[in-house]
Amino acid sequence: MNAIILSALAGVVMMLSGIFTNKQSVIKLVSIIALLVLITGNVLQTYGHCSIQIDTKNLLAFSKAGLYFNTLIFISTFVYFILSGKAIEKAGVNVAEYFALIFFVLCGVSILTSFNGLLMFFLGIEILSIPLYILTGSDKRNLKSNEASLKYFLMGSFSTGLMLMGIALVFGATGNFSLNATGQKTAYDVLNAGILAPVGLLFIFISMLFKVSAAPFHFWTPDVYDGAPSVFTSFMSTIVKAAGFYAFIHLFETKSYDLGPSWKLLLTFAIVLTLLVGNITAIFQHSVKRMLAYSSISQAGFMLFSLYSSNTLAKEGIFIYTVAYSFATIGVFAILIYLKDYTFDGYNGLAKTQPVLAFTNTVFLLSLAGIPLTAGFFGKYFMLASAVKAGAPLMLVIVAVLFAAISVYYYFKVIQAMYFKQGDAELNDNVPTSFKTALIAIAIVIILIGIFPSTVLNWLYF
Amino acid sequence: MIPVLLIFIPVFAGLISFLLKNERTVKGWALVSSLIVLATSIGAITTNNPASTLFDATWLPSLGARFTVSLDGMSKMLVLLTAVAFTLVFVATNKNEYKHTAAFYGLMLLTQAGLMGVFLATDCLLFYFFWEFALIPVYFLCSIWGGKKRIAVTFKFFIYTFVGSLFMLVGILYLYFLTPDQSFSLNSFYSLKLTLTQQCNAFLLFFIAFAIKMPIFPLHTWQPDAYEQSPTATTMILSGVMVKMGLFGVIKWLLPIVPLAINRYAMPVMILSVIGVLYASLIAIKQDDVKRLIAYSSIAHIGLMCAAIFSQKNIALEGVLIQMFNHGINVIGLWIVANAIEQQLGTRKLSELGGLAVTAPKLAILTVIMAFANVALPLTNAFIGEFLMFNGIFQYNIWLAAVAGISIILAAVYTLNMVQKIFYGNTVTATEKAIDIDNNVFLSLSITAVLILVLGVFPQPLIDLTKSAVHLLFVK
Amino acid sequence: MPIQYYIYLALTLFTIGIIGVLTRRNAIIIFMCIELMLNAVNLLLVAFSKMHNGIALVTNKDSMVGIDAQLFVFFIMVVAAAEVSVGLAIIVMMYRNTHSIDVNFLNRLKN
Amino acid sequence: MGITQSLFWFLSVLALVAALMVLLSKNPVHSVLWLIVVFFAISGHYILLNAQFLAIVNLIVYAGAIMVLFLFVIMLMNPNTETEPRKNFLVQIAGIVAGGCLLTVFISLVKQASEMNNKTALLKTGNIGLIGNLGKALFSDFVVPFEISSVLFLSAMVGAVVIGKKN
Amino acid sequence: MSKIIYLVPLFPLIGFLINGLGRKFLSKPLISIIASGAILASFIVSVLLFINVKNTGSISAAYFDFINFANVVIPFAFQIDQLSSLFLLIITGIGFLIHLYSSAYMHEETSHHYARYFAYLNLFVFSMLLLVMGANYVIMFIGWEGVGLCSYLLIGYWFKNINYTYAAKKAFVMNRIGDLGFLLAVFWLINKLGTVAYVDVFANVSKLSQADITIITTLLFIGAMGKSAQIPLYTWLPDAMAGPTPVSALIHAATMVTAGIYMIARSNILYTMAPQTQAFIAVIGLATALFAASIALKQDDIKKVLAYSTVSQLGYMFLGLGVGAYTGAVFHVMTHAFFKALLFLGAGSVIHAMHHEQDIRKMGGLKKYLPITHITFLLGCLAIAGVPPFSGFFSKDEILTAAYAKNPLLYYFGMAGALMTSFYMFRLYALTFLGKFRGTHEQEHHLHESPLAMTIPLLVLAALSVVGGFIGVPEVFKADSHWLEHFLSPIFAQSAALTESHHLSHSTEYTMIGTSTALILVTIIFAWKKFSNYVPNEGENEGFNKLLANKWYVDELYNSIIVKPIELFSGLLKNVIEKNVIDGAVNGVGKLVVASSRQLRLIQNGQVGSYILIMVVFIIVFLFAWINDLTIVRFFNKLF
Repeated sequence: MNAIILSALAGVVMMLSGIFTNKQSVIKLVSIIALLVLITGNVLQTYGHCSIQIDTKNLLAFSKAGLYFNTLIFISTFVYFILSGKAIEKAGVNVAEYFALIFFVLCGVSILTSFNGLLMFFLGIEILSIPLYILTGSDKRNLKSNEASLKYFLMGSFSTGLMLMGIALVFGATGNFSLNATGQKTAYDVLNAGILAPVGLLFIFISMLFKVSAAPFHFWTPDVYDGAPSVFTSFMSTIVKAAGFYAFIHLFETKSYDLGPSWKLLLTFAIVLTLLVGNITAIFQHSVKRMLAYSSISQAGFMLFSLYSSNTLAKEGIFIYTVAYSFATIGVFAILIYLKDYTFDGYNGLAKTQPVLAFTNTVFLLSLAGIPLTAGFFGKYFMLASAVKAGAPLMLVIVAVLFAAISVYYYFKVIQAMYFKQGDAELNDNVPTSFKTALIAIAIVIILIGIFPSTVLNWLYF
Repeated sequence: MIPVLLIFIPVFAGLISFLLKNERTVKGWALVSSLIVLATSIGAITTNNPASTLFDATWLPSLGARFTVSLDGMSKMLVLLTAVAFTLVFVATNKNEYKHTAAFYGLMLLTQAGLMGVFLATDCLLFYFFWEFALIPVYFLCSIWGGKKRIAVTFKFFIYTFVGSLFMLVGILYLYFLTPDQSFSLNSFYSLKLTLTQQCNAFLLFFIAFAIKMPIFPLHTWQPDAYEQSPTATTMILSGVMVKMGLFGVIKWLLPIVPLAINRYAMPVMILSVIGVLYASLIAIKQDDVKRLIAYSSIAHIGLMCAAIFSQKNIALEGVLIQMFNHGINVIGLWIVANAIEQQLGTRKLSELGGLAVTAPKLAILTVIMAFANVALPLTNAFIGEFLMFNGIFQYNIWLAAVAGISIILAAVYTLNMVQKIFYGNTVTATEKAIDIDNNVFLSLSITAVLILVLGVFPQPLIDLTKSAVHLLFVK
Repeated sequence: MPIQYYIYLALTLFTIGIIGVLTRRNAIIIFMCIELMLNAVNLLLVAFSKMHNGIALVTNKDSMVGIDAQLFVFFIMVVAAAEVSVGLAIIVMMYRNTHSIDVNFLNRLKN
Repeated sequence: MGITQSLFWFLSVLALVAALMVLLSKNPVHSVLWLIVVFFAISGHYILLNAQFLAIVNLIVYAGAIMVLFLFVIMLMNPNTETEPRKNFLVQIAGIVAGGCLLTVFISLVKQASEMNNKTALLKTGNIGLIGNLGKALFSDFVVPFEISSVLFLSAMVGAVVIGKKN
Repeated sequence: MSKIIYLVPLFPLIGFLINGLGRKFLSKPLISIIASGAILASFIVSVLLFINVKNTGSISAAYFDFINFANVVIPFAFQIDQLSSLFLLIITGIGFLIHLYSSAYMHEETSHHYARYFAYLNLFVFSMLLLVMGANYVIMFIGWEGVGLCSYLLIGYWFKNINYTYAAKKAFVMNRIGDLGFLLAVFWLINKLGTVAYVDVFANVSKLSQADITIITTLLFIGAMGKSAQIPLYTWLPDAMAGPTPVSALIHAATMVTAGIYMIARSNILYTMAPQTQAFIAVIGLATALFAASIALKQDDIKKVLAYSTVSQLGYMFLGLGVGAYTGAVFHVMTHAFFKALLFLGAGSVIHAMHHEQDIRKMGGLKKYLPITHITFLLGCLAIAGVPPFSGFFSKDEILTAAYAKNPLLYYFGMAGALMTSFYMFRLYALTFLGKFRGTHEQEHHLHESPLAMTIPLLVLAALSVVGGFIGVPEVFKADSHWLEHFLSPIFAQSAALTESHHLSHSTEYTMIGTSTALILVTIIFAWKKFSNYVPNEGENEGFNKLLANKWYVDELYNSIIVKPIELFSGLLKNVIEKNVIDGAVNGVGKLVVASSRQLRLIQNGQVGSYILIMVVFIIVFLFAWINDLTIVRFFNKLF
């Protein structure tokens, strides 16, 4: 509860701070402090010191896992603020509002990690989404940003409609919105006894596939990620997406939420298609930003494995994956924002002019590609391991790794441009030392997690 | 404790190397480090004390993976090979000029650490880690310091091997969940009781990785390109040590775990290997580029080793183990020659060379020794390995041995072709002003030559070193 | 009234909304069609709420079963209102820049 | 067929026809008006179902506030243009076919849904739709979502400001 | 005595090392002293060993385990018995003479190359010694390949001439073809018997099936074909004449090429038990003898004539082996070593005098300029022609007699070959030494007899060629006079026990000897007359002659049916299969991915409407899949 309230409050504070000061660095500072307070509050609650006790009437249920996930998300946001804070300042005039919206998103995330019924789930998703529609369109003069925003909004609302239809059908079949109660009612074999509940779940499932940008409901992703201001793409494609996944798993982890035998089939279909679309389409991109958008689709394909296997390994995996993926993507975007030219050629020769940027970017990209010794490897490792453990057909796992290999192709294109190609990568701005330090720190964290993922896992079991 | 030293000395040396500024300091530093590792590895082969040959520490308790590294006969030998190879390479290429010298040597040393890890790990996940760890520095080495087409070629190499290792990762997971104690340790894997289907699944998943790494026909096309385009120092490591990873993997991580599957797939794999042996030999005959020629020759040799492993005869396996070492030494010798020629004359084309024996007699003589080691002449080290391997293949299937035997004729053809075109005849424009090799190359080639002859006459120490390992593999 | 009728009605309205989204190009009309979909859901929820309430009333005269669905409808309306404010703001912004609200006009971002 | 039934059918047909007209109208203003008709029909259904509060809210919020907002926006943009150039005919056909298929699948599913057999929606009776009961529930059991929806509004507000404010 | 065995190969090895490593520092006289001294030392030790063996029987010594793994134990061991001690004497003895000869013959070389030359020679002797001293087939194989290596090095000694290096390569590769057969035989032995030591193999020969023995012997014989230049692997030997002449004398006449004979004689028991292989050997040997002799008839290069003559004589030896006359074959090895070394050295002397002119058509009348060479060469010719009582007569007679006993047809063909031999040898002799000098004036001006270091070996070898035959006087002349047969009997005892010896009647033998001698003499006189006043004639190489002069076009045949197709095939593999098919497949996968990427991204067309349409379609698909889930699941289960 701390997280929800504090993040909402932080949002309000940020909103108001815009009135009192115009100094953007102050606003940024306030936001970082607010975030730290938020983290502290959440950690306190994790260890049983809930300062605000509210009876949620069983609408919210705070689990350890959810709180840990909150912390992870907040830390990722912290990293995001550190690395991209400057870019947020430059994104437009309404800096305070941007921060406020980000905090509202975090509020949505906190709800999504603790919902105990479809109502809160729905509200969480909406609180998560609405600020994003705005952040996407925040570069008002830019037609691409406008377009992205409208596309996102229209398609997002459409998927909300689908989700609501699903919820209504589930309610019709069970008379309940609660996860637990619904569970009891549908614990029998849905094939024989009911149709509306599974169909409803199918709708929710589809809308969640949409939210986590899994194929064939991914179409919004490339356009939106490409059109949105880079700094917010970074936020959307990492923190928000991870939260979406957590909600997705949280929603479907109870066995009773079963769509029947075809459940796995549909999921398999979605996984393969997502990997296919994400990886294959990413290859032909010229813009690194758009490539990253597709790559985020392909990463979603991997993350879907956690849903497929839905065992403890999968849950551990989604944590590691979140950290690995978020840190790396935030880093890559933070560097991308500094570049003048977002195409692959824009990276040519970066290693010569900016060795630190090039090196850290390499670490991030290796992590995204899932090369061992980086956190990304363990992310993928857990996903595959959980799938194998859950008895997935080996073919599926093999397909996944083949696509992982394909993904190397486009990630390494960036590395090749930076290190092996001639050119002078032009930057927008001078790169401050603090930024470089932060990058190195995060690269080190990624490598450390890549070597000792147990440190993160042990903390989960603490 | 020794295994840990073997891995971490190069790691630290490599990291420090990145920070060094002066070119000569870096070279000296790398050489010193490789000598220390060599000394350690000599210590390793002489000790049998379990306290010093085994190191075990918690790594990822929740996954069932431990940091377990240990030395057995086979790894002792390969560790020695790695240590010797790097020392030789550093000595031989000491005069080569590299931009960003510090980074080059740093990456080389990291590669060494990775290779050591592969040979020492007795935990499968750790093995996989080192497997990849060895690859990444090589990717950068080849892409930054390689030839004209380096980027595309190295990338192909990387993707190719990466695909393979991902298959292996799936295989590792597959076996991992079959182990009763959910552990990655070699012993758990060895204690697996698998059905034939399970063995075949695991075999196929692992073998793709190993087959690509070796490489066996028809998965070999990355190799000549990669060898040709890489900086020679890296090529030496690639072909001298790195290709042994695949063979090592099959022997250590497949043979004892999935014997039934090995038996079932023995024939097709051996046929492929033998085809590859002849195929590569025939192509080598037509090669004009020294590096490509050596590359194809290496493919042929590796193919034979692969066939020998799948004959599942302990004599052949012993041969393979010995040959891994010997082939490593020999092929590095050949690369040193290729490097010496390229560095001095600026060309590797046989058609542009000739008569070098007139101007560089020392190089000529040493090359002839390497060449005859390459054709496995008796009293050179390669003979012993090939003799034992052929014996094993022969026991498995006479016709395969006979067909594979054709390669000893073809090997003579292409190797002597190379020697002839480089050294014999009258000097041509490229070789007119050549001078004989410098002391570094001479020293490293001499060491190689001495190793070739000594191990060719007294192979028994090497056999004794690895005997027990072979025995254990078949006991399981 | 048999519940099926309501289901049919709601689903038909829902589908009409979807067809509208698929066939129209005017962003505002599309948005309206989405609102239509939401209303179909609302109707269905209320019908279901009354259905469950009816079942519960048999055993308990003061049963409040099904009230949550009606509240859900309330929240849907809340969300819809919020969405409308944001959505219309976006459409207006779009219109300001391009003087068009044709969604087919939106194709700078593709491939 | 009693009056309730007649009303049900009337409202249903009205809703469907109006919904179709939303699609078919060329002029967006007409679409808005037809949509309002749909809302009225649905509110009628709510009343039939004895959900009086929702009926009112639906009228006030939807038909009143939201639709007026829509109208404003449309007017703002240019009421006179004979709006959009029609969509590609094929795309339209595809859309209709897809929608038709979806509807068919829906109907067949509902037909198979035997668990819904013999279940009825209670008309005209029942008190859960009464404002008092709803209010009680809203401020006791559902206070958390109620409060949280304020965050939603807040963010929507901030958003509208961010988007709408002229730089 | 067994303690000094290792000294025999050690001296040449030391000589090799000193000369090889010190080639920059040593002076030419020192080099030749070291090299020759090493061989002389070996010779002395060999003589000691020979005496020892003669008195006390065979001795052996094992040094270390060469390979010891599981049940395969291959010690590095030497075995000196009658056969090997005889070969030791030949190798070191003739080797020494040739070293001595070389020290003068090669004097034009720089000291650097001079040392290289002697190092190679010493290495060759070392390898040859390993070959004959080894106590098992693997050690023999080491020497076997070692002599191949040295042959390669020595043929290509003048490496600046690229054609010589081609000849060297050809020699090595052809030898390797044979070596493969040898190696496979070794594997077969290991596989069947678990041992390769002669003692064990011969003791356990009964454990081998008939088929095994036939295959093993055939494979070993294939090895011998390569090394001893038999059809079809003989073409390297004439080409090997590219090396310095003493090398030809040593390697390609006296020692290395007889390795095949040695090996078969050594394995006589196996061959005796494989009559099919024996028949095969006899036929190949005879065919080679005739074929090579026919080519020698029309060769104009002095060394080529001798080379084909060597091939031909080796054919005789194999004929002897094939008909079971092991002693005869070994005997012929020995006598052949004497006279062929003599002839080659004589030829070398001629070439030396002629300033590297080798074409006999441009010689003539050298009798008066090179008296010693002339006399010794004539003696050599008489010996090889088989004129009694020169050494060749005895050994050849023994083989032909045995052949007659086996099958008279073999004898007749063998006799025809012998006649050809005498014809081409005396053609050679006549063209070189008789008639008028046909070279340039400058050459004539410089003609002179060779120095002492060259003539002494000639004289020694001439003496041996003349008297060497008396160690094997046929029984028909005097009972128990065949000392060699007596000496070697322990080696062949096991075989002898298996074969009933059918002696020819004395009268038949006398008839045969008489006829053959008469025919040979007639041929010699004919050749003498025909060529003693030879005038070059343009049109002489027409028709059949042309065929012979061009060596039956065998090289061309091999080139077109083996070498060219292989070249073409490798070219095909390299340029088409590798590039397009295999690598093409790999790159094709990459291209496919990129191409599909190009297509797939078009779905992302930027239109919200189509996005939603696709979504709706997939919703329908999902619903459908769900309705029919069981069917689909079953379908997929079947699929995987």
